[in-house]
This record gives sequence, C-alpha cells and structure tokens, in this order.
Amino acid sequence: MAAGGAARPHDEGLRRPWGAITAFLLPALLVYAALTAYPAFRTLWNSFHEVLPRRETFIGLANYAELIQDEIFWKAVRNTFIWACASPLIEVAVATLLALALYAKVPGARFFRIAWFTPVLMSYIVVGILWAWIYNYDWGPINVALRAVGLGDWAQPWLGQPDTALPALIFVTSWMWVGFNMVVMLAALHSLPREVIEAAELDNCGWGQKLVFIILPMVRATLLNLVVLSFIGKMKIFDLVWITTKGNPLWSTETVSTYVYKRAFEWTTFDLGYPSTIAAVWFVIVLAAVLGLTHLFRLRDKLEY
Amino acid sequence: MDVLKKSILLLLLSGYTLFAAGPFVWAAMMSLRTTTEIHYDHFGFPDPIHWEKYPEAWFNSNYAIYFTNSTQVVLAAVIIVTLIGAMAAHCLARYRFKLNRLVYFVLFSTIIFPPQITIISLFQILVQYGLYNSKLGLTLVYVAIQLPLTVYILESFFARIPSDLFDAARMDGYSDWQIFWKVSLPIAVPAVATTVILNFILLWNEFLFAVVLITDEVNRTLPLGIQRFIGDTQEDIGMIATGLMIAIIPVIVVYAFFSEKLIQGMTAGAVK
Amino acid sequence: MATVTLQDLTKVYDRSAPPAADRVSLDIGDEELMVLLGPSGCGKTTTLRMIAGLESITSGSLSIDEQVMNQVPAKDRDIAMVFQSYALYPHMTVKDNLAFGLRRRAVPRAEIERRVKEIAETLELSPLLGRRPHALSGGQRQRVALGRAIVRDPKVFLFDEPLSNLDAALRVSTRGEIAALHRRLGATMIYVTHDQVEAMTLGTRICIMSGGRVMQVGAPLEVYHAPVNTFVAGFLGNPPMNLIPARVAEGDGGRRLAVAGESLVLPPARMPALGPETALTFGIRPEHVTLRRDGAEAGASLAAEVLQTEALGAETIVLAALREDRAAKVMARVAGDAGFRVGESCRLQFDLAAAHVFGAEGDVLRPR
Amino acid sequence: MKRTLLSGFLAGVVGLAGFAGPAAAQDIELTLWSHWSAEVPKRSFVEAAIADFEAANPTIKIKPTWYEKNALYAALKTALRAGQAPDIFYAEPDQVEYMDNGFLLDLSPLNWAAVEPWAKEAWTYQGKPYGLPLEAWTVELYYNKDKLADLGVKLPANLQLSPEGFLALIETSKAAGVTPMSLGVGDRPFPGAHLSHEALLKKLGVADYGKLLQGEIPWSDPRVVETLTWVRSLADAGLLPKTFTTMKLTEAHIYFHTKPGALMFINGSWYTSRAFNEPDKGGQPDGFPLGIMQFPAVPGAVCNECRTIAVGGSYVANADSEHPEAVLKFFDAFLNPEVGNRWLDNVKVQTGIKADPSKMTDARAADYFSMIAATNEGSKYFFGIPIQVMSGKPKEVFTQVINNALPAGNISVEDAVKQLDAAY
Repeated sequence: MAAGGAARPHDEGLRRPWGAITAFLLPALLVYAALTAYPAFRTLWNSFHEVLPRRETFIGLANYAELIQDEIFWKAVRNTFIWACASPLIEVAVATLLALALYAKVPGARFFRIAWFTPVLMSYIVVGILWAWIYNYDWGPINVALRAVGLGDWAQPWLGQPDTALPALIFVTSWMWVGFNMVVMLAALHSLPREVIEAAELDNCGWGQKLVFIILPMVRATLLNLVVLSFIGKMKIFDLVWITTKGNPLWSTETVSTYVYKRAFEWTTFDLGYPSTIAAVWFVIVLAAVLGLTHLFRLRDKLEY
Repeated sequence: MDVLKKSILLLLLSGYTLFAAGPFVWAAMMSLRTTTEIHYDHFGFPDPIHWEKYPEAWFNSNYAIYFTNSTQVVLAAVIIVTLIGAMAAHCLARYRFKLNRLVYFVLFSTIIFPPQITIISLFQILVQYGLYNSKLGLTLVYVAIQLPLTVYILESFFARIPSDLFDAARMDGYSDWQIFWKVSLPIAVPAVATTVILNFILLWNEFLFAVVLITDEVNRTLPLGIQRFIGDTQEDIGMIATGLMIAIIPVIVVYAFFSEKLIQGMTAGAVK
Repeated sequence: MATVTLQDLTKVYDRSAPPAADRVSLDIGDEELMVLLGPSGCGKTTTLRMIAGLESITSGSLSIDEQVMNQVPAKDRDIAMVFQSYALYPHMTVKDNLAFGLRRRAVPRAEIERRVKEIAETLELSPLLGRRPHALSGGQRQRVALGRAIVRDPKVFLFDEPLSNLDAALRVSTRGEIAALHRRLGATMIYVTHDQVEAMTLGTRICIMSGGRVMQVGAPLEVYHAPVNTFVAGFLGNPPMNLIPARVAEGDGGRRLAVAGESLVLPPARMPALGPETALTFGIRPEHVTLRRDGAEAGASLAAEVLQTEALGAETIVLAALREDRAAKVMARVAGDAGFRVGESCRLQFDLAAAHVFGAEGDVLRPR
Repeated sequence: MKRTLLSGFLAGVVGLAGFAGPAAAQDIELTLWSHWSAEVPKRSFVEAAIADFEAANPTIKIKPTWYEKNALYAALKTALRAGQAPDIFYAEPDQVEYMDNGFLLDLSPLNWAAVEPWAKEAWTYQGKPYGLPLEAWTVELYYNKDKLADLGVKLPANLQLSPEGFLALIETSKAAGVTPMSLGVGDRPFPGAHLSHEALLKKLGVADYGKLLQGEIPWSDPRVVETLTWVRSLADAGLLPKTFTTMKLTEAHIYFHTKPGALMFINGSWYTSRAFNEPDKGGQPDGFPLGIMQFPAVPGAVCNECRTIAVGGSYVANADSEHPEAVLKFFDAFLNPEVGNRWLDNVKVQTGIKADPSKMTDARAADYFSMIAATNEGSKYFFGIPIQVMSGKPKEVFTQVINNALPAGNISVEDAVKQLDAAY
C-alpha cells in the first residue's frame, strides 16, 4: 500500500494519484524547464565561454575578470541601485499620503483612485515617449511652464545632462507607480479593523499620533511588501531607458538591463559570453539584495511578491 | 474636518490628478491634431478634430499589422498561460505530495529573476529551434514569463476552496481531470478573470523580449511598432500620438470594464 | 440495504506519531444509524473518511455488504456523504448541485429530472431550485446537502458533523429531520459528531472513540448507564459523571470506600469485593446526588461546601467541594427551588444504587 | 524568412551531396535590407538600379526592405546570428565584426577597377574586399550665407577662419541671438565628435592622428589635451544649442535650415540626402542660402588642410547566400562610371565608384559639388571617422565622451582624457 510513507495529514484517497499530479504539472514544468530553467543555466554556461556565432570557446573566468574591471558595468550597477532604492521610498511615501487623504473620506475618492491608477496601464514605451516630450527643452510642458512663470533660467534639457537625466527618469517611474502603490495602501487601510482606530480616537489620539502609532504599524507588512515589489521592478528596468536615453549621457542613465542589451545586441562584437556574465553576476546581486531586504524586514515567512 | 481644510485637500488632490492623468489627456489631444498644428501650439485643443488620423495610422502606418500581431500573440499567450498555470496551481493547491512545496517554490521564485538571466539564451534557443522571429516563439516566451505570477495568484485562490468540495465531487464520481474542469475552474472564475486581465495588460505592454526576439516587420507587436516611429526621421509627433492612443485603447477598454478586477489583480499579494 | 464491517481499521499518517485510527473494529448492521462520537482528534472523522474512500487504509479491512472495499475508489463504493461544510458547488444552482452526482452515473436525463424534483419536494427545496448556494440560508444549504446525498440513493450514508454549522434552534429541528429520514429511508447511516445530544437522540447505537480507539459501542442508554471506563463516563452526560478518587477501606465485605476522610458503603450489585487499600475511582452522575442540610445517611454521604450554583429554573446545578478534600469537586443536579447558597455547608447524599466504580486503569469494576 | 532557412538547409544538403545542379533555370529571389528608408534620393537610386538589373536579368528578382539605421543594425545583429540574414545588406566599413565572424562574402571577383582605390581600401579586411562602397563623404561645415552676411562676417579666400576668427564668429552670432551651430547626438554616435576629430586631425596630422585612434599615442598627449581644451572652449562659448544631447540627426538638420535656424551646421557631405528633400519631408526651404566653409584652423596645427573622408553606406553580401553568383552580378551592375554619375546626380553625395563629375546633368547637384570641391581643394585626407576605426570599449567611451559629453560641456578635458586612456 502506498499510504505508509505519507508525511502529512489529508493525503488523498486510496493511492497518491501520481498520474493526475503529473498530468497537471507537466505542461507548466515543461514550459518552465525549457524557457526558464534551461536558459538560465545556459546563461551561466555562456558566461564561461566566448560565444561567437560559429564557435564557442571555453575561457574560464576571463569574462568575470573583465567584468570586475568594467567601469561601465559598475556605473550601471550604481545607477540601477540608486533607482531601486530611491523609487520605492518616493513611491511608497507619496502613495501613503494620497491613500490617507482618500481614506479620510474625500468626496470623489473613487474618481481619484481610478484616475491615479491609469499611468500604470501604459507601457514604458508609451510613457517614455510621452515623457521625452514632457522633458523637451523647447516645448515640453515643464520648461514651458518654467518660462511662463519667469523662471526660464531653470529650463533644462532634463534628459540631456548627466546630473539631471537619472533623477528625471526616476521621477517618471514614480509618476507611473504612485497610483498603483496608493491603491494597494488604500486597500490595506480599508482592511484595518475600524474598532482599533475608533478605540484610538477614544484614547484621544490626534491624527498625527493615530497615523504614527496606530495606522502605520498596522500596515507595516503592506508597506514593506510594496517597497520590495518596487525594488524588484526597478532592478529590471529597461524599456523606459531604452526609449528615452539609451543610457546616455555619459552612462548616467545606463542600467544593468540596458548594458546587457547593448553588449549582447549592439556592441561591435557578436560575443554573447560577456553579456551572459553580466547577467549571471547581476542575478546573484539581485538575489542577494532581495534576500537581504526580506531578511532586513524579517518578513521571511510573510513576504509575498 | 472643516470645510476649508477639506477644500484645500481637494484642491491638492485635483492638482495631483492633473499631474497623473495630464500626460494622457495631452497625448489624446495631440492624437487628434496634425503635426503642423501641434508645432504651432503644443497645448491647443483639437480644432478641427482630425478623426481621420486614426484610420490613417491604422492603414498607412502598419498599425493594423502590429495590432493584429499583438492581439494574436497576447491572446494566445494569455489563454495558454491561464490554462497550464491553472492546472499547475490546482494540482499544487489540492494534492499533497512530497515535492509539492518545492515545485511551488521553484515556479514562484522565478518572479524575482531579472529578465537578463534568460533573455540572451532564449535568443540562442529560439534560433536553434527555428522559433526566432516568429509569433509562436514570442508566445511561448510570454507564457513562460507570466507563469510564476499566474500560478501564484491561482494557487492562493485554489487553496482557499474547501477540500470538502473536491471530496464531494470525488464521491459524486468525478475523476481528477473532471474535477479540475467542472469544479475548480468554474469556482475560480473570479481569480482566473483577474489573471487573464493582468496578464493581458502586462503582455500587451511587453517590450524587452519582443525587441530581442522579433525583427521582422510583419511579426512586430505594438510596442515595437511604436518604437519604430521614433526613429531617424523627423518626429511626426501628431502621428506618434495617434499610434500611442491606438496602443493604449485596448488597455483602457479593459480598464474601463474591469477596473476593480484589475486593481485586485495588480495588488494581489501586496496587501497583507 | 447494506452492512458495513470495520476490522482493525488503522490509519497512520506519520510513523513517529500515534495512529489517527487504531485498530477500529465495528459492525454496522443494515438500516442502522451508527454514531461515531468523541472529542476532536479522536479519530472519528478519519474513520469516516476511510469508509468513504477519501483516505487510504493503512491496515485492517473495510467491507460493505461483506465485500472488501479497501482498494475500491470512493466513487465505486456507492456511498453518499454529507459534509460539515455542506460542500455545495458554489457555481451551480441547487438543481445542478442535486443532479451533479447523477449525471456522472449515466442516469437518464428524465430520471434525473424526476428524482431531483421528488427530493426537492420532500425537502421543501422546490422554490429554491434555480438559486445558487450563496443565496440560501444555512438551513436551506443543509437541506440541499442532504438532498444531494439522498438523490443518489446510495447503500450507505455518511454524515460528518452535519449540524455543527447551524444555530441551536435549527440544529434541533434538523436533527429531527435526519431521524425521520433514517426511519423513512431505512438506510444504513454512519454519523460523526462530537455532540452527545445528537448522538443520544439519533443513534441506534453509539460508538465512542478516543485517541484513535473505540472505547465503547452500544445503544445510547446502555452506554449512558453502563460506561465501560472513566473516559466514556466523563464524556457522556451533561454535566458529566462525578469521578472522585477513593480507596477501599476495611470492613463491609470489601465494599467500603474511603473518600475524603469519610466512607461510603456500596451495594454488592455495584461493586465487586476488593482488598483493602485498592486505589480506584468512585463515579456518580449528578442526578444521583442530592444535597442535605441534615438527615443525611451515614455511609452514603459526604460533608461538603457549596462553591457555585447555577439556577436553570427547573433544576439547579450545584458545584460543591468535599470538606476534607477541597480538590475533589462534585456536581449535583437538584430541584430548582432547593435554595442552597454559596459557602453553605451541607452533606452530599448519594444514590449508591447508581454508583460506578472504576479501577486504577479507568476500566469499570463490576461484581462478577 | 523561415522558408529561406529551410531552403538554405536543403541547398546545403544538396550541395554536400554533390548534386548542385544548374540553378539558373529557376527564378532567383535575392533579399536586400537597407538603411535609407527616409532618404529618398538614395532609396530611389537603389530602386532604379534594381529595376534596371531585373530588366536585364529576368530570372533574378531583388526584394528590398527599407529600415531606419538603428533598427537595421539591431535587426542584422540578431538575424545574422540566427542565420536569417538577407542575401545583401547595408553596412559601413567600421563593422569589422561582420568580417571577423565570417558573415560576409569575399567580393574579390568584382570589377574593382571601377572603384576608387581608397574606397576599396576602406573595405579591405585581411587582404580581401567585402563591401560595395556606394557612398563616400567628407565632413563639411555648412553655413547660412544670409545669416553670415547679416553678422557682417566675411570668409577668407580659402574659406577657413582662424581660431580667433571662429571664436569671434561664435560670440557675434550669440550676441545676435542666433545659435552659432546646430548639432545633435540624440540618435547618432558621431555628430558631436566631428568637432574634436577634425580639430585633432589638423593638430596632429594624418599619421599621428591615426596612431592616437589606435591607442599608440595616449590621449594625455599635450597636443591632444590642448586641442580638446580648445574644442571645449568653443562649446563653453555657446557654440551648440542646449538641446544638443537629445537632438536627433533629422532635428538638427531642421534646426539649422528651418526652425529656429542656426548659423552653422557640421555634418557629413551627405547633408543633401535629407536637406534636398521636399521641405515638408524635412528638406531645407526653397532657395536656402547654403554655403560651405572650411573647418577653422586649429591653434598650433601641423596640417590645417587635413580632413576626413569616409566611406559610408555600402552594400555587402551574406557569406551564406545561396546565390553568390547572382549577388556578384548585381553588384557588378553598379560598377561603371555611368552609375557613379547617376549617383552623383541624384543623391548629390560623393561615391566610392569612379565617376566623372563634369558629366553631371543636375544643376543643383553640380552647384553643390562645386562647393564641395572648393572646400576640398588641396586637402589631405584621413580615411574614416574615429568610430569606424575604433571598436569595443574605446569606441563606446569615445562615443560617450567625445561625441556627447565634451561638446555638451558635461565633462572636463582632464576626465575625458583619463577615461579614454583607461579604455584602451
């Protein structure tokens, strides 16, 4: 009999229906194996080779050695990290403020909620094009507005200067994602037990105190989830940069994604080994960062992405 | 809250709304104006309204092709990923076996994979199997990248279906496969709808994999099509805006009808 | 109809833990309503699920109508089950819920229609046939769940705590319905519950389980009046039987018990003669205890102090502590107007003709 | 595409088995991917050539697909690796990776006598020629004659301003509210570098300049630093528009000749392929007073008559093409002076094919070439712009630093030099 080895309660029926289990899992596992696991391993394999169209040569750790000295890569890592660290803070902070405003029963809350959410629906391509226009030096709304209020000297080619380009793009992602974070926060706020907040009111708590001592601690898990989610999203960022600056000027907006793409598909060699090395190292960095973050927040068990 | 405070707050929120939705409205207005009009005044209202720009973009700028491609690839991918994702999720939520949690973790943890880790080799692999530069290849890749999220959302829903229901169906004489089709799936319709809408929007907007895996004009999806328009030539701002709107419209339609569902899906897992 | 025989039925989930069901043996006769009763975790649901075919059987055998069923899949055992949560298919109407099991069994369409209609009428579900479960009240859902089992016309009905999700009033009326159903259908039923009132009122026989084992099987009153061990004695009855540690004292033919510095002399009918100093447990049901301010019989009463009274109207439950052993507490069910106050001293008078004596292991000691 | 792959596979099998029969009986279709989708003159020139060729060779059909340059390069990078590249495609001589990886067909059998030797040289890699050099160009400094006259500035006879004169011109222009020079690097890796590399070439002379690009002379060489400092001082004087870093090539053209209008514009001599379009397709306005001057003299230069000539748009053949003989036939059809003249007439850019400018028929072209001839008189040439000579990391750093950041005033000369030296 098959049941002897069962280690959990609620095993199913007479025999473990391995046939059914296999049939249900097989398609997903096949897709996973062929299009996720295998490519990931192959990338790793690539990273120890020079992968040219007609030949692959084992070169050991040469790619890794080169990577360590590749200033552009480290610049890209730095930019991506700045992005991944700044964005969550901005997005979640602004989103929390907006969510609290709606939570306070403002008329038209539903309309606001739906309107704020729209940026998330657009692709980075659309958003990129739109914001490249918005940042346009000559006729973009930002500079036009600055000139209109007599601050013409502040008008900048926002995406064209190394010190403004990255903040400008970070601003765009924040614009895009604040609404999303707001909606999540609002849902979390609405799921809070009313009694606790009412009890706090009886305890003569002011709004500020209520926020700091009651509400925020209670939505802590949601806040941290949003931070992690936003962090992961920014670690992947590619489309927006590609459509607006392509990493320019002076690599100030280069992200790891764009650099991998450049090295793989735009560089003057056909080598796929080096970009694979970047991908592999980056994968480890992302993994470490995400694990670190979850550990930091001690959410190991609760974390949902 | 007294009236003054409330008005100030409302004013601030309206200001933010202008900021959040303004670019979209601006693009919508430009989509109905010619580039010459736009260059004359970038912020004017469409007067007269150039509706004809839409058919023009559709027929003369290949948008019909891009749109069809996007529709085919995205719909096929969504259907496949929903189906195989639901099967896997059903299995993981319902059957207890030794590797259950391991399989779940393996499938789910790829959600944090940066796309770079697979994209280069996916390119090589699709080339090897003759799927490079084909809609089929892109569809399969889309299935793979949306699988973790789909399994995650559906598994958590299936796990909430009381196991008594499955027991009842078994006693009613249904096989494992029939139980999936006649009990699990119909009950999970709300969750399935969520994943369908979510996957639809995410894939409709997908760019990185498309740009690497598709080069042929006839196989381009919408994001690639739009990108083509910001190439060498003088930017035909008015036409690009029209193209943007064509690309956004399906998403807006979906959003208009399913905004609650969509928000639910987007936020799934983030609320604790 | 059908008989169900359990022979040393055992279920082991985890080898390092005790079995969930341990050598359960039970003969369930045709048309019998057997109640499996016990606290949660006693193995009653596991046993039921093994009978249903929802759990594999680790060892032992299960037969229905003398055919071994161990390896027969659930769907082929011709068994219907009513679940605690009702397990109605939320996406189907009441009608489809009722018909679902039949459709699979290749019953002709017209026949399905007829049977569903019939059952719906019997259970007063006719006006609800087009509704979905979420639009039904708890009692209505309950009836649909019942109907779904009945419509299949199975050999054996299984009930897994079917009333536990109902409110008190509904529970009483539904209990009546099930009893009536049993009489009308004359079917073999196995009914799992932790509620002794259900067990007492419904069961033709009760099987009391604890720790995966069968403690006692018998007709309700038999089990009530002649519990085989302290577990059964303490589990059945509300309030349960008083169990007081005692020792055998010298004299009275080995039937004198020393309890809290006093002694009780039991009639030969209730207790075998035992040697002095034997440790045992003296058991007496609250309805066999009365409180006296004076005139208590020596050898059949103990001094006590009232700790607590619960006046229920027709009767009053009194909790008293023995004066010489405050840790030993006794419940008495006395007349509603007895008028004892908390802190008052009294004597507890026992009807020793209804006393029970259990050995050190908890098994009942009866005169040979 | 898939059919190509499959039939390529089959053809390979057949070829291996030794059954390669006469293919001429069958109709052959050659695929061609080309840049110039927006450059009407070049595109029509090629389309006309295809039509003529198909008329002369009825069994061969050529199917062109027109791309934007960046899109074409991206598509080729993947298609070549995927074995799905067309028979013929557009390339420029800097793309040595094609040759390195054996993607290109050796074009030795062509009638090279009809090609300018320097153009053949530009396409020769390890002894074999690989490209059909259609386009050749020099870096030219265009200006608006009316605007220059308005500013009251006159050019010297040799059309070359002194360093001081050039700086004064910038300042005068600025003062008059006219942007001195239109230029943008929003979508190209080279326009911004024209300023520096022309200056460096003049300062160092052909030989040393070549060494610099090869990494044999360090960028920290005082002559280089001096020159870059001079270029940076021009930028600091307000030479370029503020939108330089984001402006695209086409926008820069329009900025120069239409809106808002700049005094000067530095560009390859293929300026015509955009500017000579109809005005509503991004061309310059009718009667635009186009002038060309020399790049100004550079302080302390050893060779103020040195300048860059480059082979630009060319066609190459896929080494895996099933019909190499048909491709060669098609290429050979370009190699006679008549075609060269037709190119000059229509495209109005120089070509690597030997031609006779005196036989040109188009007046506008003749006028344009006389201006080009005037600035090129007595010139010494260096072949290729830096990014055609460089590759890998140095190329990337050069693009970011010299093309983009230095003229934009976003990097100090010191840092620029340091980064470049580190890249080799």
